[in-house]
Amino acid sequence: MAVKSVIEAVREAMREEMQRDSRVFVMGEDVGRRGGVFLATQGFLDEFGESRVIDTPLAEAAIIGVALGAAFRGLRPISEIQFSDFVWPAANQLIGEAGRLCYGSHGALKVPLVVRIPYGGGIRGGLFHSQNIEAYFFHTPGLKVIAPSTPYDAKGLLKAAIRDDNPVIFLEHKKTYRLVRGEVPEGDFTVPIGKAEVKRPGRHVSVISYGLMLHYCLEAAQLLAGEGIEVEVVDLRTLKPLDRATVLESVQKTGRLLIVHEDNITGGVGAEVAAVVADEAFGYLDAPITRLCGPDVPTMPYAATLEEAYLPNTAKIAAALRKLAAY
Amino acid sequence: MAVKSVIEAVREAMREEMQRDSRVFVMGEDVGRRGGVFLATQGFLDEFGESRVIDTPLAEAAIIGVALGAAFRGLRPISEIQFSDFVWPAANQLIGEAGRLCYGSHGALKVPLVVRIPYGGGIRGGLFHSQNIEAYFFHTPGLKVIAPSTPYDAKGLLKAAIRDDNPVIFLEHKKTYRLVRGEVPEGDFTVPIGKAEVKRPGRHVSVISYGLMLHYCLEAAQLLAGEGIEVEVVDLRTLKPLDRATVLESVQKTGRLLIVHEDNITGGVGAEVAAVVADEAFGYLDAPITRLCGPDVPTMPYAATLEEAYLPNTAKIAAALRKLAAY
Amino acid sequence: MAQARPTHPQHSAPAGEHRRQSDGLPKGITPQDLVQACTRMVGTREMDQRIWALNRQGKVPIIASCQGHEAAQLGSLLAAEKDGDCFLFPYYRDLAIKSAGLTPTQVMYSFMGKEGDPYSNGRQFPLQGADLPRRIIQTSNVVGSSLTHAVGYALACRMLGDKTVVLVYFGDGASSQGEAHEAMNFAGVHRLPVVFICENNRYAISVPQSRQMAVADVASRAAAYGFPGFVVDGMELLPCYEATREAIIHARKSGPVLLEMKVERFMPHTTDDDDRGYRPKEEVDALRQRDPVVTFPAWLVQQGIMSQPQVDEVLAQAQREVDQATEAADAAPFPSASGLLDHLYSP
Amino acid sequence: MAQARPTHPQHSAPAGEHRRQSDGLPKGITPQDLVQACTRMVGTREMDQRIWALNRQGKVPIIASCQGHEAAQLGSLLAAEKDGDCFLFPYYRDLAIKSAGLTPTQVMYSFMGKEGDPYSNGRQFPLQGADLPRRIIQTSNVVGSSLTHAVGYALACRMLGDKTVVLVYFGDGASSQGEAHEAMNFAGVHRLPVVFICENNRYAISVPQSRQMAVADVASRAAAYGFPGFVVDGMELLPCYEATREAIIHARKSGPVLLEMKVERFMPHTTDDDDRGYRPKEEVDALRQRDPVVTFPAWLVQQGIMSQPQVDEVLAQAQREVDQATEAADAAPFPSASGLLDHLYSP
Ligand SMILES: Cc1ncc(C[n+]2csc(CCOP(=O)(O)OP(=O)(O)O)c2C)c(N)n1
Ligand SMILES: Cc1ncc(C[n+]2csc(CCOP(=O)(O)OP(=O)(O)O)c2C)c(N)n1
Ligand SMILES: [Mg+2]
Ligand SMILES: [Mg+2]
Repeated sequence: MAVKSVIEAVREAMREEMQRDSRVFVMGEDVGRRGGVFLATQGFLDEFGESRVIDTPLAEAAIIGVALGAAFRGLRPISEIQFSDFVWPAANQLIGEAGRLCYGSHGALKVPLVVRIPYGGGIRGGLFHSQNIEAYFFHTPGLKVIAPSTPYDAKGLLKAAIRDDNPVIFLEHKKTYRLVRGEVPEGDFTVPIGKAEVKRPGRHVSVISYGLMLHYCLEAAQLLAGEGIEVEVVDLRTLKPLDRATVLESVQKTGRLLIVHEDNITGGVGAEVAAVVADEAFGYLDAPITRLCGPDVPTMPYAATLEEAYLPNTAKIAAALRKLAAY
Repeated sequence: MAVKSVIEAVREAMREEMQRDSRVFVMGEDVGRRGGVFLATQGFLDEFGESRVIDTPLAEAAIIGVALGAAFRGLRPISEIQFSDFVWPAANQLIGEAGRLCYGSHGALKVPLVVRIPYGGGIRGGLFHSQNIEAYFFHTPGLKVIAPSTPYDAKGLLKAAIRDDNPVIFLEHKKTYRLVRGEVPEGDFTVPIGKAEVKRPGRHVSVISYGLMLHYCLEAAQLLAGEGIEVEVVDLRTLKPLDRATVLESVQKTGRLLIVHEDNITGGVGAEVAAVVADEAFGYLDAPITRLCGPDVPTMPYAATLEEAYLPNTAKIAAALRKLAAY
Repeated sequence: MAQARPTHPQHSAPAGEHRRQSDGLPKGITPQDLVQACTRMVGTREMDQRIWALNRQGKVPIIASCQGHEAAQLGSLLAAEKDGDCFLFPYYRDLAIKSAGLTPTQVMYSFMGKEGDPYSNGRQFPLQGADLPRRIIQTSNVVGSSLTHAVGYALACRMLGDKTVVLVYFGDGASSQGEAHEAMNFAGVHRLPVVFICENNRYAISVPQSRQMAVADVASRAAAYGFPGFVVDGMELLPCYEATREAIIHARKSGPVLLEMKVERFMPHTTDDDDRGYRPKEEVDALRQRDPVVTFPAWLVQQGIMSQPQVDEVLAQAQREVDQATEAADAAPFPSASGLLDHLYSP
Repeated sequence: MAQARPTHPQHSAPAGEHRRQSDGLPKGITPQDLVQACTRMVGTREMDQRIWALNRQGKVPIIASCQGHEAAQLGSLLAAEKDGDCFLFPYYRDLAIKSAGLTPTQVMYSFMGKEGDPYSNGRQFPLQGADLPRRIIQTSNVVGSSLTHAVGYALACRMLGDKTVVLVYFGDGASSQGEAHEAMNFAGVHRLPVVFICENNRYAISVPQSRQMAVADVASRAAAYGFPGFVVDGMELLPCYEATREAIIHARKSGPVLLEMKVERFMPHTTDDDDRGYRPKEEVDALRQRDPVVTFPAWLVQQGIMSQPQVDEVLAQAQREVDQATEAADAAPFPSASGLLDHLYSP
């Protein structure tokens, strides 16, 4: 099987879906001749032409709003927001509108929209090229939110998202784009939306994460295996709808839970995971539910030292897991 | 002491602060001659004049962005967003900018901005005049978020917010405006930001809430008192920064926690409260942490039946408390 | 330093005669069309007034009246219907447009939030949601928001080879929203078949136009996006019909048009508003001289297209229908609470 | 139906002569001013180029070059400084403006994210944050966002009785943002003392102006907001100085002005960009003919304001300073990790 990077997987998923279904098209800033600033749509203009690969004006509300309108007419737009940090001007279309359309028309309006958003830090992006934005969409009814960690999941989930008739926020961690490589089968496959995956089974502690941090969790689990602590690593993959069953099953087995994310801790996705477990797996818990997350400052600063201080990493995760295992 | 409604308390707080400090001014849609659609600024145009009571164009991003610029120059703007549902066009200014200004300038920029936002349902407002928006700002570092339930707290906290040098989202539950009345002392007093309040002490179960729902919790506690169950009712009042100490103290005493809010359950403020308790008061818990919140649909529908089905109320809260007490 | 060049190739007015109502019937319009328009106009006004009364009785939570806007709404609708291939994104105030294809009872269901509301089955404000059989979408109350949707719909139509022209309605206040700018700019760049229709009633709730913009005509903004803009007397039906007809033809051939229909708001902003504090009663009273629901039937009588008894019967019929609709809707059930979670997602 | 009326009272050009550089020195400008501008221009270019090199060495994460924009930036800055009561909201690309009052070492701190960065102490992208002693704020990378801030600053100044004029800079791409519209409209309604300066380099990253807007001049949009707009040759310093000077005078007296400075972007969008795929090398090469860092010193020599050896010494001095700054900043510490949580809130 071919080994690919996350960005290659993303590109391949879109290209294959555009080949399969002429209703699929991409729009966003610089997606045309430039092929996107991360090259996700490299070569698309030549292959699919100007009418399906649309360089938009620099206007995020329009990038989403126009896509919604096109979806009403039966097309299947993929909108690219260039960096997560620039999604806010489109918040009305994403938070105010997109998730309310099907519900608010009593099912009359279908919204087969995918919004691809490179997000996350660790790339010296500072306060405006590093943001984690998942919690906002996670809280918004009617949206689906996906945050894959591997090339395989990225391809399979993006294809599933494109075929889904609902608005999907597809979050791609920028740092995984070229850093994370893995096997991706040729040809068509999808990964189901709404299913978490146990990426490494274990008996003693559960760690739940997604995106870039998932890889650090796997490294930490590997470290702890050498110390006799078997860590189960659960990759949420889809944040919304949350796969409560997989989460609960893991905690029921291990009795101990660490949640790791890069996003600010307060009101993050991890809070919901903790709340669900504290309600539904209460009787199984042997230790406090612990979170290792970004602190509550406005994303990671630009300076190397501060960025590092902000971010969870393998060592910090291993330490938290050790503490939890010893509780 | 005079008995006042929430809207009267809000108006009084602003008027007194504008009298005290000429740097304070209000801006928003229809705040001038109309006195605001809820009459929060009734009479202000005549008392303070056009330059301090500014009817803006219908443009929320400007209502916040212009206020931020004025704050940079040392003024103390109070921006009114007419309904919470219309805050999304301003999301870039509130989520993208406001909370990042002090931090991102290493303390150089002060942002004494108050954004008053009528929010919440139960008034037949349907999908676009009922929204709960607190979770979004709760998750945003650098903001403060206040959601008072009583006229006393509304006045004291609004005064504190106006005197605070940070951007404060001040959420006023529309249904409390005229429905909820209470004693408000004449003259100057403030309620500290960041302090929850035990509105009714109890030994058996804690219920934590805010805004309109707090009143239903008090009613439910009253009901249960008749059944021999002593419910402690905690009013968060300030959502961000969250008063963890008061929350933890209550749960350490009762060992049982119900969280009630009108906002959608997933990723709401209640999730964070649950997560904090499941970590820091784990050893004190005698029962699962329970949440009674709005379901995950895009706010309450317009039809009376559906609106009622969406909303927590006294009976539902009482039932949840009984179950928890019996666990 | 030079004064900014006038933008782009200057567009001339779309071809066609600019006639006043008294000039006679425009091409393609039959007396029957005008009788239908009159019937709609009178019916809409009856409905609108009844709903105010029902609001005061606690039976309808809200209405944003279209009183004063009827000629603009029905004139442009007539052009869209005659064209036969238009898709509409109306404004929340466009009762005349949104109810045109519905029975009065359906309209009443919607206002009362009853089962059978064709727009959202009681989830949204009255007549808000989608009525796809009638090619109408109005998703939300967030003003300005629908303009990008309309542009996207038009983009999709072009990609699919449709000849559809999209009409999107908004207010003078809504023109201040950033999204209005982004939408018009996008439509201009891609020369999309969209007719932007601004119903300028000089107020955004209480805020008068002078505090909303520093220009006399919203239509003048079209130049900022490289397409033509026109001002129309929105108190008369036929000029609105003709301007829209020409705009549709232009939009299909050459790209967007901005039409500004100067109308008057006869009622407070909504049933929740009280306009006495910001608008002198005399101002509105004077405007009633040009009430389209008076002037248009009178003109039809004067032209011999309808007789006065016919007009009277239209009104009497409208009243009967609204009576029946009120009764039927009042007796109808609310949607079942068990449906609260339905249609959160599309299957 | 009528073509939209031209907006508002038509504004005439602000008073003042429109001269090309060769016409001689404009009023109020001394040879010393021009020598200083030349020194800044040459110094900025040296810094800019050095940072590209440092980026390739992995020492600076990013730069958005101002190469090609220097005349516009320094010409307008000169006007603001001469005026003496201006407040600036520059664009992220405005290296020449933001570094003008700093030492080269401070600039380098900022690019490397070192302790001592005067804008954010290493929290933000280079030269982003606030430099209040120099009356500069640039809060974010979200294009368009700062325009409302500038308007609000101007509103506050007027409320406080200041005579301050606010200058806000943005790109052709940023003009498409909804916030740009909301800001200009607000400024127009309240006739606020703001000069909107669009540095139009015909590209937003790779997207050419024709896909960004359907008009030739961003300046033409001023008419949509009821204030004047002007196009300026942004490749020459003195016209930019004069246009800005006149705009400041106008803004203080009568309200907003929109200046569009036509500039060229000589480098890729940032160090992260590769423009070869979307921009023929010959296009840029040809534009270099008008490189202000060449033409402006040459003109100074031709006018006898500087000698060639003086110009050469300016360059040599700039190189020495950039060398020293690089060394000093490279050796300087990063901010301490222990400060991560500082200044989340103002006390
Ligand atoms: C984004 C947004 N902000 C505020 C409101 C509240 N609001 C409803 S209608 C209205 C005035 C709209 O004025 P205009 O566009 O002129 O339409 P009109 O009511 O005059 O027909 C306002 C402020 C809203 N619906 N959407
Ligand atoms: C709201 C927003 N969207 C996207 C971006 C990413 N981005 C950074 S600069 C840029 C192009 C800006 O073009 P222009 O305004 O013409 O300025 P220039 O770079 O040409 O000086 C883009 C798309 C951004 N910074 N902000
Ligand atoms: Mg209006
Ligand atoms: Mg540009």
